[in-house]
Amino acid sequence: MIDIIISHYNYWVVIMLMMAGFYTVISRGNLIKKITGINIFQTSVFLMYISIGYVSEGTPPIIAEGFTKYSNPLPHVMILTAIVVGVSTTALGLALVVRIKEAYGTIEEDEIHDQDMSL
Amino acid sequence: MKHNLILRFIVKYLFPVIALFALYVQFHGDYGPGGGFQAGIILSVAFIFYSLVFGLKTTEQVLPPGVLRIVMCTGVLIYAGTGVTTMLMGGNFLDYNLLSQNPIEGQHLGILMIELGVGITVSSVMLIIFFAFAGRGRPEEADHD
Amino acid sequence: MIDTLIDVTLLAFLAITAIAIIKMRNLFVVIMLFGIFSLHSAGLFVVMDAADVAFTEAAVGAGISTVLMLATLALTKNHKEKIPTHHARIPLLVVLITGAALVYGTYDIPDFGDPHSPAQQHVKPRYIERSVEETGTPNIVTAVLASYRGYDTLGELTVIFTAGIGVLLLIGGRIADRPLPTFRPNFSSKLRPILKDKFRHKFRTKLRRKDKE
Amino acid sequence: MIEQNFSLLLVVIPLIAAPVVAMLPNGRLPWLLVLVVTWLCLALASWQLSVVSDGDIISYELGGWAPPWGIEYRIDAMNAFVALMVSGIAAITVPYALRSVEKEIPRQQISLFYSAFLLCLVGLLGVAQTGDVFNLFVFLEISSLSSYILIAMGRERRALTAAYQYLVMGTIGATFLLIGIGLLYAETGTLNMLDLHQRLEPIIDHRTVHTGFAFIIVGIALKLALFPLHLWVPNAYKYAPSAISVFLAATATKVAVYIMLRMVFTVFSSDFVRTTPTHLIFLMLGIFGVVFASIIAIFQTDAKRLLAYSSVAQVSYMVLGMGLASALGVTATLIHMFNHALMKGALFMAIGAMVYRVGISRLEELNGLGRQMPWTFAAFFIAGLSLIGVPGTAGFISKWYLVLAALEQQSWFIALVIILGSLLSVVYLWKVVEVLWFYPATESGLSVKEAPVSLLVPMWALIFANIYFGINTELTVNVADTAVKLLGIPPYHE
Amino acid sequence: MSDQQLLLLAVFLPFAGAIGMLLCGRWPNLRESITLLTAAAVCSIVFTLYNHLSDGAQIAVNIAEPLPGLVIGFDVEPLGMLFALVASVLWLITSIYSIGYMREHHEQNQTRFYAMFAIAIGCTLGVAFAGNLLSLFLWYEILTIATYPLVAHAGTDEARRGARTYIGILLGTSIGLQLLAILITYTVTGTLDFREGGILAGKLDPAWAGLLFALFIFGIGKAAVMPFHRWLPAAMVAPTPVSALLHAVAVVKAGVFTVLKVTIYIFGTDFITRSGASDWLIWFAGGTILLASIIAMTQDNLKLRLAYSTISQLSYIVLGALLATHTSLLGGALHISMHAFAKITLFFAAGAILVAANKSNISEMGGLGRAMPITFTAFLVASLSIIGLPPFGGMWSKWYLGMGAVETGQFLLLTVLLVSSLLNIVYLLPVPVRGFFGQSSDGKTYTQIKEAPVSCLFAMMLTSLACLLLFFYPDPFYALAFDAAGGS
Repeated sequence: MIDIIISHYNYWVVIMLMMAGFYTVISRGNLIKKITGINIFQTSVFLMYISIGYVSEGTPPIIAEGFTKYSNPLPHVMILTAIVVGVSTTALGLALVVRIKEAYGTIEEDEIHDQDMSL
Repeated sequence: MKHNLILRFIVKYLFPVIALFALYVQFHGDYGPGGGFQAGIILSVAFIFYSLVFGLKTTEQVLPPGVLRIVMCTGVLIYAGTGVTTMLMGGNFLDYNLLSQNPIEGQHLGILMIELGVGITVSSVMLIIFFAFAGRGRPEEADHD
Repeated sequence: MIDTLIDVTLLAFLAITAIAIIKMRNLFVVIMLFGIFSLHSAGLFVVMDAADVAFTEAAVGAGISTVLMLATLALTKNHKEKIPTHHARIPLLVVLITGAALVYGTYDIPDFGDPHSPAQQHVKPRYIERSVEETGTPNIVTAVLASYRGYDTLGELTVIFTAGIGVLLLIGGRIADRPLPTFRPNFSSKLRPILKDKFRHKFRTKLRRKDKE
Repeated sequence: MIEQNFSLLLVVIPLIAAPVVAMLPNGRLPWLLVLVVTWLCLALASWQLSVVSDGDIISYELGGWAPPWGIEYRIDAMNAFVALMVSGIAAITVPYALRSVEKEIPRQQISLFYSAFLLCLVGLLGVAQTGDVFNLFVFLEISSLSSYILIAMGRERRALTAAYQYLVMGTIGATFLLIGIGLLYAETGTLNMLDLHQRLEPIIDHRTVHTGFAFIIVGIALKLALFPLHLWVPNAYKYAPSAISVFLAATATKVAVYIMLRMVFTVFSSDFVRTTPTHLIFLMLGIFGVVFASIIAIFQTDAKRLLAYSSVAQVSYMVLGMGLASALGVTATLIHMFNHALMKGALFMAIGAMVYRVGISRLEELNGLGRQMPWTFAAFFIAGLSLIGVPGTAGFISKWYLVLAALEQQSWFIALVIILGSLLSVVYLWKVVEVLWFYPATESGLSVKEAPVSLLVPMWALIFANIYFGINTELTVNVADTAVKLLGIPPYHE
Repeated sequence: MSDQQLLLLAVFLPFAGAIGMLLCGRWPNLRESITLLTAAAVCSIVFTLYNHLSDGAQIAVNIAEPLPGLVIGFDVEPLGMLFALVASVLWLITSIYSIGYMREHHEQNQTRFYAMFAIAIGCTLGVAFAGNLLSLFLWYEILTIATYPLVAHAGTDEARRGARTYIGILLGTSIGLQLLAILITYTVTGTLDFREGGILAGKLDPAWAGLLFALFIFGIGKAAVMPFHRWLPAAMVAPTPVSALLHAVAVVKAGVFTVLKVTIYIFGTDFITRSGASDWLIWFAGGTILLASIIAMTQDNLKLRLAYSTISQLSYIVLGALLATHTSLLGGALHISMHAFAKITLFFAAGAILVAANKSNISEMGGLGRAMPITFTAFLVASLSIIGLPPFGGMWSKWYLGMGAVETGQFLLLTVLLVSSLLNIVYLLPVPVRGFFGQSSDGKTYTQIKEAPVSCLFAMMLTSLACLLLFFYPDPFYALAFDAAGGS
């Protein structure tokens, strides 16, 4: 039991972080906070990837004398890409938020919904 | 804050340092952490500092939006262009080995080129995004002096 | 061992930050906390030997994203999140189910840091062993990123280019030259009088000019 | 020498064109370039299909790195089929777009707009072509991001909220997909689809693998607008610019269906689907989708929303086909994927043409418009018949195969559901037809003229495609058969 | 010109004509002459085909193969030829009639009317010559859709409602039941060709045969077997020529024709008799015959009464099919033609009355016959033919149907037939009787009311003469029906 905790605690905490972000996205009505939630969600997924690539007593995958155990570079590469995708999404989402604020005067989902219904 | 001398002083001298660091990250990416993407961001951060202190207008005089837009496009074109070049040289897309007689050199050249493309596009896009956000909501009158 | 200790501490910090973010209603604080969250995760990346990722995460998460969020906050001038009127039960349920599924999924996953896991055994070795002779770049991440999987990076670049295009389309240009918002004709009945007034106004001004002449 | 690169050029040409277009001055020049590019893509896609249609496979190693270390383009009949569908729809949409975009998009944004359109095309084609799961994720994101932008370009402010909603749901979907890929990677250490398939077989019953599968499916289902997760679709299609509604409605969800097929049958296998409850879940979701989405569609008061819900229902048909998990069922899915692109494209074009004239798609604003715009109306009518599945149209063929696949397994209930779906589609389409043809036109409606030729020609091109593929099914059926054979799905047997 | 080309021409000429009419919409005379020419041409082509067929020629064409092993194509056989003859001849006559009617009645969108009319006939010929069940279904559906605008011609709310019922029931049944039946047939047999002796025999478990047969009978909504008959009265909102040709001849006969085809070539008579597939369906047909007649009696609107009469007459044919003996099939097939000529005459008359006297309710027609004797005579003749009295054609079909009932020992059905004949008398004869001997509501005789336009009268006289003629000379219909029913 204890060893499974030792060997998995990392994943479990990361999962908990993911879920925190996920919960923020789907439960909160404030558009900016939703975006924050998405970012946390994704960042935690990145953590999961990196955990997969991690090797105990390893070193960063930069070839140098005297090192043999390197962590897996492939997840790193994927995550670099994913980070970029994430920031692009964030930028777009925030731009949309700005426009919505200009068009509706609010960034609270329910208020926007009410306005649309009232029309 | 635009008139805060100390800030202006600091930024004036910080700017080239950051820019240099960006270049270092850009071209040292093969050997240490970093690469085009990080470099691009750092470079854009330098300009962002600059604009924070000296105002959007001044920065846009240095980097007009139109120019930024073209730079952004060229970055992608450089990257894709590298691929097409290798293709025209009879290899597969992005097969750098053909860029030079010696495959290793070819790889170096190719990686250099595409990292350059990445850096250019990333920095310009970051700046475009920042300017868009910063410029939003303040009609023409903004940024006196 | 020390790694593990730092690892645990950082994870704990992250957890606290995440919960704080859910709880906090002051958006400024939320965004700041998010910046901290990114920094911590960057630190965690370092612990897990992912230097490049840490670098990028610090620059992007704690840097650009946070700045952008702050800019948005400044533009939307809305610092307090509304207290949700209804209890978010269904989201909670969804999240619990998803989380449970993931935990269930981790049971067969290789141990954390296990050097014999498939991920360490299958594709990786070639990158480690041959990248220098094949690409001549000691930084394997760069080698994979730029050469082995260079096409992904092209895609990544296209993504960010798309973001640039999108931001330009959405909020590029000042308020002044923003396209006039078109209204929904189905409440044109309400709208028509207003427009009429506008036209009448313009018309009057014209007339006045004529008078002046 | 260049020929070996065609499959890649199919993606790279629009990718290179996108920044070029963004640099062009506003006006008609960007449109012209996009037109050329899309038709070039169509040509390449047709060539590609002609090469692989009889079971051959094009394998292209990007950067010259052999898979699984490098990324591989692996084109079989299914990829080529989807690529042809996407580029074909794009090539027909662009001429249509000229006028309607000039009307709906402010002039100073034209070139950026077309650039975003090309990026969307790049994303979809990239997804259709690639043989690497992570590369698939990246290009999926390209298409998603660009479609958020394009939808937000709609003229009403609700376009913004629609785009935001889509962005949130789409990103959640993408993240789920990412989690799934990550779990599979942790278990196999590879990203190449074929390699994944081989390395998954021994560990197919690992809980991690199952979870990964589940997350991938949920993630795609969000992009796919599968019934309970369809909430973003109606507003997105309604408030997007007409040309964009046409393009997205005809391609985006279909490409998601393709991804689902790829993941389910290539990365995993038809045995996996049959032995696990997966097929039951697919069937259930499909049935619910067909029935409820059609019923909801009946009560819509807006033409575009109505069509959007019908899209949800139609996609559910495809999921049904997957759930049957037999050669015939998946064949039906593929054929319906292609045919539905044709009919939905035509329908949205017709409505778009009316929006072009009256500026709004609410049904009461369209009263009696059919008599003012007979050609548009006729197009809508015929496409509608195809959607219902009247013989002689493409829709009939796919419905035919779907029902056959159901009857082959003695699953009468599913057959009845499919028939019921057609009947419901009769109801909601007839609702529109009556509004267009019989209701007295509004005083403003009476002055409406027929849509301009540049809108009518693409519309009718699609209509003829609908009829052609209803009469001559050589292409669709053969390609679908080959694809299914390559997927290794055995025919059904007790 | 080869038979194949003739065949294609016969089917597609109406469509060409329709386009011509649309183009010449601006000049009524030209438009209507095109109509007449097309009708005459089609008629002559069909006759030529008939001659070639009776010389024993095999005439078949395949157009396309949308599904592997399933072709869209044509194949001429006796039953289809019979149907085609009836349709084409009556189209010619109807177009003569409708010219007078439409002009006198000042209908709108006459161009659309003539064009859609031609298209509908084209589809009818398509049904008649269809080479297999799939093609037949194809034309069947197109026919439904093509007639929709004609039903909704007036464009009023009432018309719209009627048209909705029309399209709803016809599409609903065909997609919901018939298509399902076809698909099941295909999965069971792997083919949809029309074969002597049927394709299902030995392939389908007899226990299921009844269910499948029911799917077909009710799925073919055009046959108007209760409870799927509502569309026919609803369709009466259409202009009279439409009701006359389409809803007394083309559309409804397409329905029963399909029923006969399915019975003879898909199931095969002996398979039906052996599996007893039709035992319980017979009573639906019988019930429809009686019920529809009874409802017809209660209708005061002439067109509605005729519509219900049509429903009951159609079930005669369905009954003939269900009995599935040689004689009954012969009777059913004959009835297609006999009833067509009689019923179209009745509708012509009704239309004439509407045009000339602007009356549509029977109760108002007292004494009208003296003002318009020809119309009412025609009506009388047709009624007698429908009732089945000599010396009129209707007698033959009823005779053979009765024989069929006797052969199968279904004496109850025989009584049903006889009772319904009595009912026919009760609901049809009052009209001429009232017309000739009755008094107008206000008691005075009509002076200003004249006969309908000449073309209408001419058409009426032709058809009523035909009713008479068909008694003495039932060939060629008899010969065709005989072959169709299985020869020997």
